Amino acid sequence: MVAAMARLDDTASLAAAEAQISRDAARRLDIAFRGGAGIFSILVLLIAWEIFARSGKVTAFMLPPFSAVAERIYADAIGGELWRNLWVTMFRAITGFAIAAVGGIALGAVMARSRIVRWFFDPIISVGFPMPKIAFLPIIILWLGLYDVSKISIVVFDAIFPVVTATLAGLAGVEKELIWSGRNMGASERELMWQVALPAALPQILTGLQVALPIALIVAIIAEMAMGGYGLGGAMMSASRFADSRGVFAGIVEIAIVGYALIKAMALIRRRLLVWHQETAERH
Amino acid sequence: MDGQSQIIIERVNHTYRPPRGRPVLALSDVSLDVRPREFLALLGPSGCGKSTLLYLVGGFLPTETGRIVVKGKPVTAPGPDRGIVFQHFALFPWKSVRANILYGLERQRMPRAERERRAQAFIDLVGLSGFEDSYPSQLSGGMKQRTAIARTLAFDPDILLMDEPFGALDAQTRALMQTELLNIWKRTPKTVIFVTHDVQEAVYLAERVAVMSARPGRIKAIIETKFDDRDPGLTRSKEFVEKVDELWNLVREEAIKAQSIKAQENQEKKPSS
Amino acid sequence: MDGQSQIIIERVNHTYRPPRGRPVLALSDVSLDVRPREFLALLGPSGCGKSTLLYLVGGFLPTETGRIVVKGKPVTAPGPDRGIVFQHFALFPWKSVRANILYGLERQRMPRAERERRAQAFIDLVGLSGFEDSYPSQLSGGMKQRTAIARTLAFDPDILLMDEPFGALDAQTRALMQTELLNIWKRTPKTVIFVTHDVQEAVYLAERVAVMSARPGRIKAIIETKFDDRDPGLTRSKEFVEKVDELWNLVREEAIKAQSIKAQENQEKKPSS
Amino acid sequence: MRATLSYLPLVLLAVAWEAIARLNLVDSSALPPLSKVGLAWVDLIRGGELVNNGAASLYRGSVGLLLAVLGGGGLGLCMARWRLLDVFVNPLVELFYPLPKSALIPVTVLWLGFGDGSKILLIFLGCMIPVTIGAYNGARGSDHALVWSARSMGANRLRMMWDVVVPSALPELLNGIRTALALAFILLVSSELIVSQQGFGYLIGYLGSTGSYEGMYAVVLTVAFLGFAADRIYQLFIQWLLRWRD
Amino acid sequence: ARAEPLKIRGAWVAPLANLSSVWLQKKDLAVHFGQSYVFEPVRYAGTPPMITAIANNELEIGNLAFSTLPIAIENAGMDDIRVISDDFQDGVLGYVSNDFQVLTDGPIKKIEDLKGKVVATNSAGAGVDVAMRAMLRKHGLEANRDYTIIEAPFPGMKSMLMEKKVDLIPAVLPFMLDPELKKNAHSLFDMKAAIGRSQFVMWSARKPFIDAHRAALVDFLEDSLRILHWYLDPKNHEAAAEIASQLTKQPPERFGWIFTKDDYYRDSNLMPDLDALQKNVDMTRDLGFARASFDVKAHSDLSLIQEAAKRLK
Ligand SMILES: Nc1ncnc2c1ncn2[C@@H]1O[C@H](COP(=O)(O)OP(=O)(O)OP(=O)(O)O)[C@@H](O)[C@H]1O
Ligand SMILES: Nc1ncnc2c1ncn2[C@@H]1O[C@H](COP(=O)(O)OP(=O)(O)OP(=O)(O)O)[C@@H](O)[C@H]1O
Ligand SMILES: [Mg+2]
Ligand SMILES: [Mg+2]
Repeated sequence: MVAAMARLDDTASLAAAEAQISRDAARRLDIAFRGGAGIFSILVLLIAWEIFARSGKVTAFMLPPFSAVAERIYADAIGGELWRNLWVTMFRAITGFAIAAVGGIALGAVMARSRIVRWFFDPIISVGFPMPKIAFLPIIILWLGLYDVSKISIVVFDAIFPVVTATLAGLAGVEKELIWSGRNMGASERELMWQVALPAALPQILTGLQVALPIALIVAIIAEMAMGGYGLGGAMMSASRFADSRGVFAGIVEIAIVGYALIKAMALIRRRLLVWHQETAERH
Repeated sequence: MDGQSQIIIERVNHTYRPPRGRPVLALSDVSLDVRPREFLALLGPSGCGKSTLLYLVGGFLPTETGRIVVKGKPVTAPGPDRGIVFQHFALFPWKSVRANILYGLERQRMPRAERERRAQAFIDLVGLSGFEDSYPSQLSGGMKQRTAIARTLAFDPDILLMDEPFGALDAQTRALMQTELLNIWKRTPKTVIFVTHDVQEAVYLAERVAVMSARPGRIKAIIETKFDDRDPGLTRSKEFVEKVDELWNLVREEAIKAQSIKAQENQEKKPSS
Repeated sequence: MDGQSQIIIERVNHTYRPPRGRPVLALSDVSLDVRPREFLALLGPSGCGKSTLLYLVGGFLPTETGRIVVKGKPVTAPGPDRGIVFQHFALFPWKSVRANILYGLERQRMPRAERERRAQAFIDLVGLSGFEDSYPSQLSGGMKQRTAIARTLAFDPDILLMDEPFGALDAQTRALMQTELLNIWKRTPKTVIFVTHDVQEAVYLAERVAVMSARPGRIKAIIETKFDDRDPGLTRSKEFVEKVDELWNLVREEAIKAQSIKAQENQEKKPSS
Repeated sequence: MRATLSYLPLVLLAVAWEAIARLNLVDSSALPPLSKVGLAWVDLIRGGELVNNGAASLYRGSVGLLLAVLGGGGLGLCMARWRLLDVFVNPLVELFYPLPKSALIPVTVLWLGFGDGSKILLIFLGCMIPVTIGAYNGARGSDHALVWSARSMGANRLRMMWDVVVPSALPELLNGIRTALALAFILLVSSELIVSQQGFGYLIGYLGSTGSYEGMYAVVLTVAFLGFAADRIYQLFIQWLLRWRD
Repeated sequence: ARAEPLKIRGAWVAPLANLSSVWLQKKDLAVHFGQSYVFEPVRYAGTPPMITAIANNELEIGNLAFSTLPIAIENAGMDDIRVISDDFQDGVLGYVSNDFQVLTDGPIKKIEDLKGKVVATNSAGAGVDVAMRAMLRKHGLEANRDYTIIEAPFPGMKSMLMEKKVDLIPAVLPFMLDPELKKNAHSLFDMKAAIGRSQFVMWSARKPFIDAHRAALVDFLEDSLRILHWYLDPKNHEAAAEIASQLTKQPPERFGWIFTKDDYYRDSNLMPDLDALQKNVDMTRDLGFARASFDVKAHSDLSLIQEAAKRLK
């Protein structure tokens, strides 16, 4: 690969090519370091946890050692319970998130374009989001039942807000020259939205989605805790009912791992979609 | 005024009203006719309203007073019949050079093979082959400008509105682009309004040059600059040099006026503030 | 190389590495010395790496190979000893014209009254009185550029790095600004690197002109352009015209080469893709 | 007139509520008519409960939110600019995001007990997510040339953060704070629901457990209304702050 | 100078049912209040957070149910927890027992009919829940195998039953008095039938705390007894109903049952029934909610309440 590159810039001096090689190596090292450093700080956290839990300053009830929690997770995984719960929770969280993402972007886009839609939804969103939806649990159960539909609805209702506001804020910041440019080349209003305004607002919209994702996961788990049923939240709730600290912390760790993976995936998508953007350029 | 004009600008004013601060009268009572297939250059001091005038003809800003008629129809909205090269390029930062150029062609529902071919031809024309897949943020200033030119030329509008399109190009590339533009203009029936700061360029390219006054912009003079032949030696001919000097003097007056208007405004402002 | 040079650029390469796509070698083995108080112009075809070179001297991009020494110290970071006028202005969009210009002065802990006075003086100098409170988005292209010039001149750096600073100005305003720049340069001890596409401007302003080759940029030639007197008739003198022609030819060669390199790359690429 | 018109949708919503309850589309013990909720609200105000509990809640909420904005915003901005911080701290932050904060109560009480402290911490942690993400992404996207500009005029790194990175991150940061503002109300209630002696969440949980749903909804709507008012005021503030955009 | 009064925090979950929830309303009867101690009732969403709070010294007197006491001892490792007094009991002859109801014209006629159905509970492992599971097990039905258990708050139970979202609900005070529920539903079995007399909820504190503050605690219990007596006194019935009305924002007419025989049984000496408690604890273990049983006597300290009762005489 280096050879090919040297040929590409065959006008470049040999020294440049050599410098290139050493820079490439440095970059690779750097990437390895970054990945490694992430794991490093997590390791430090876990070790600190273990030491603190064993120090005698806290009881195993308040903070069980990490090793005990890991054992518990392992047992749950072998028993299959972990996977069943994981699947249920992920299904609810991700379905809810997907609906919130699509619906939120669509609603934001329509609100930005149509004054009537904006007039209608603007106050409703401002009232609806800070509303403590837990209080409506009985009605939600009565209307939407006890199972996935009601839980997913709660997830959607909580996760859609950051998406809508981010879409609105992003669209408000689009440079007018870009819109003009699109119009000039004959884009219809619809095309302008899809091909100019939304891509230009994409960085902000993605930020909204990045915020919505952990919210979706949290709400899915809280809904499970409040309404019972399977899932990581349900498992954590029953563990907590029986003062089973290991079970509670096993749940916390499992959720953290799952959430971490989802957030990383989302960040990767962001990097892919925003190759053109400042933020993906090399940092100096 | 007459059925012959391609673009009629009639007693147009434009005032910018920033959300805060006082309104700015950018254009005052501007009237200008552009004939079909004409190449008209627009000269004027910085801030006199040249870009504003192009935006109005492009249909990006609403005509508040007066009227602008293009091909017999009053301008109400932008359309692909009027292609514009923006002073600040306005490239889509999320699209590569090629995708930026393809965009207008896609909007015209041109068949895929045809538009790929056409986009490549214009990439080659502006000397950007090898950078088809670069994003605007990865281009130099001149390369961005050339992408913007290629993008607008590619979708082949009847009317070209160009706002200092060669401002960021080196002398040689600029000369090349001038030639290409003239070729295209001669080959296909296009009406061009061309904003430039380079008086020589204006005289060399245009058939008529309109000189605008300092803000608020007015059309101060319109000078015929049609030369019979456009040979390389032209720019050294006496005729040519004389036209350049004439225009240069007109522009200079305005620029000086602009400076003194400002100085005066300043004077007026001082005691009150 | 010698203790006398203000800026030493020694065997510097620069490669851009976009997150995707192949790396672009923008500068290859560039060496250049600038003497104290020298006015050096930089000419070169579009995309040859002029801006990149200024960024390196400014300390914005890291020097990867070779070294850059300014006033005896290797460049590691930007500093207020080196003022830069960016090609795309880089005004703070959330600050008014005045606030943009005041910014550098505030950073220097200049007393309030003094900096207000100084900012106003430079606003007047670039002819923007009356627009002190406008935001950049409310200015025309040329007005933005003038704000950027005023901003950099106001905080009075020892070294001025100017990237096509007059590109968006009309001929007359440009001439005015040239004169002001020369005045400032003569009055205060400044070293200037001045990127321009206007060969005449380069010869008129600079003591030496460096011509860069097409990408990857190299210093192709350095031409002395020091004239004894800078009278208005100078630009018509034989000497002057000859220098302009000489430089023009150098640049032309490179621009043509740039075009053909691209065409060739294109050729090579086609079959493989 | 204009104001009433622009809030007409809320009126429609209220009418729909009243109708659903009156027509018994849903068991009226689960959803009392809005008019009865209104009466209960008057009672709660007269009795002083709403005011007392509200004051306690608003204190917790505003302290938590303030900490989230300062801490989360600062963290996001710093992570975006200082590579080392990004590399070492970001994984921990990302690990923290998806945790339902109420599950952390056993841990938070270790340090802060069950009093105001643990609730403020909960709100702080929850509200931090959108603020940090917004600040981080906004700061990462700030124009290099502007950063360079400030640096070349003599701004040191810290100064440059404040003068350039913060303003360019502002649109995204402000939107993150808007989300945090709304989240604060939700988190407030859910943290107070678990255990407390006063606060909106206490009132909701308490009235709910006695089955006096009129009162409970009166409190819920009060929270929603306060959230709404805060959001409106905040939006005016944003508009003022971003007035340089065209 | 006098020592600062001891701060005693007491927990409660259900208003009216738990004495702590109405304690402060009759603070005027508490002669030692502010002298040797101050009392601060705190509301908890359920008993599990109480365990955490006690473990963390954030709560002095917990309101543990018979089903959560074993959890506190075993799982939370608080071997030093001591039952110090009664709060209320279920299934005492002549007093109310929690009811488990089905729709009158619904499909459930006997317990066996619940196979494959949905059953509501307030919270897994709570006293009511344990009793219900015990009854169903007696009839050969196991949770999650033969029927589905879902959780719902007590006030919402009626609607869930009426809308046929669930087939069996626990009806507790005051919700069992709902006229609509009375019209449409009837009892399938009650808690007494399920587990007999139960020591439902009792006040519990940790031994080191008891030992350190014995005197103040006796003062507190003495005042608590006074307050309880006031509430139980039929003379004060109307005033009590008024207090209940103020607390719950509901008309006083609805509280005719309060502190009467239509209410749960409260021992007028706050004396817990340890025999019943032992049986309850054993049964909780048999149902699998606790790992081992223990001797409740070893985990109670009744000397305080005895001393307080003595003083009142
Ligand atoms: N968005 C805006 N808000 C307020 N004033 C504006 C706005 N845009 C332009 N102006 C003002 O209108 C006048 C004309 O601007 P315009 O951009 O048309 O000038 P121009 O002739 O193109 O100048 P240049 O050659 O410098 O590009 C200027 O004085 C400018 O300050
Ligand atoms: N961020 C970037 N990523 C990748 N390539 C870049 C980047 N910036 C510049 N380049 C490439 O580096 C080369 C030199 O760019 P530079 O901006 O220095 O040119 P220039 O001489 O200033 O040109 P112009 O006169 O057009 O402004 C160009 O070929 C450009 O494509
Ligand atoms: Mg302009
Ligand atoms: Mg450049």
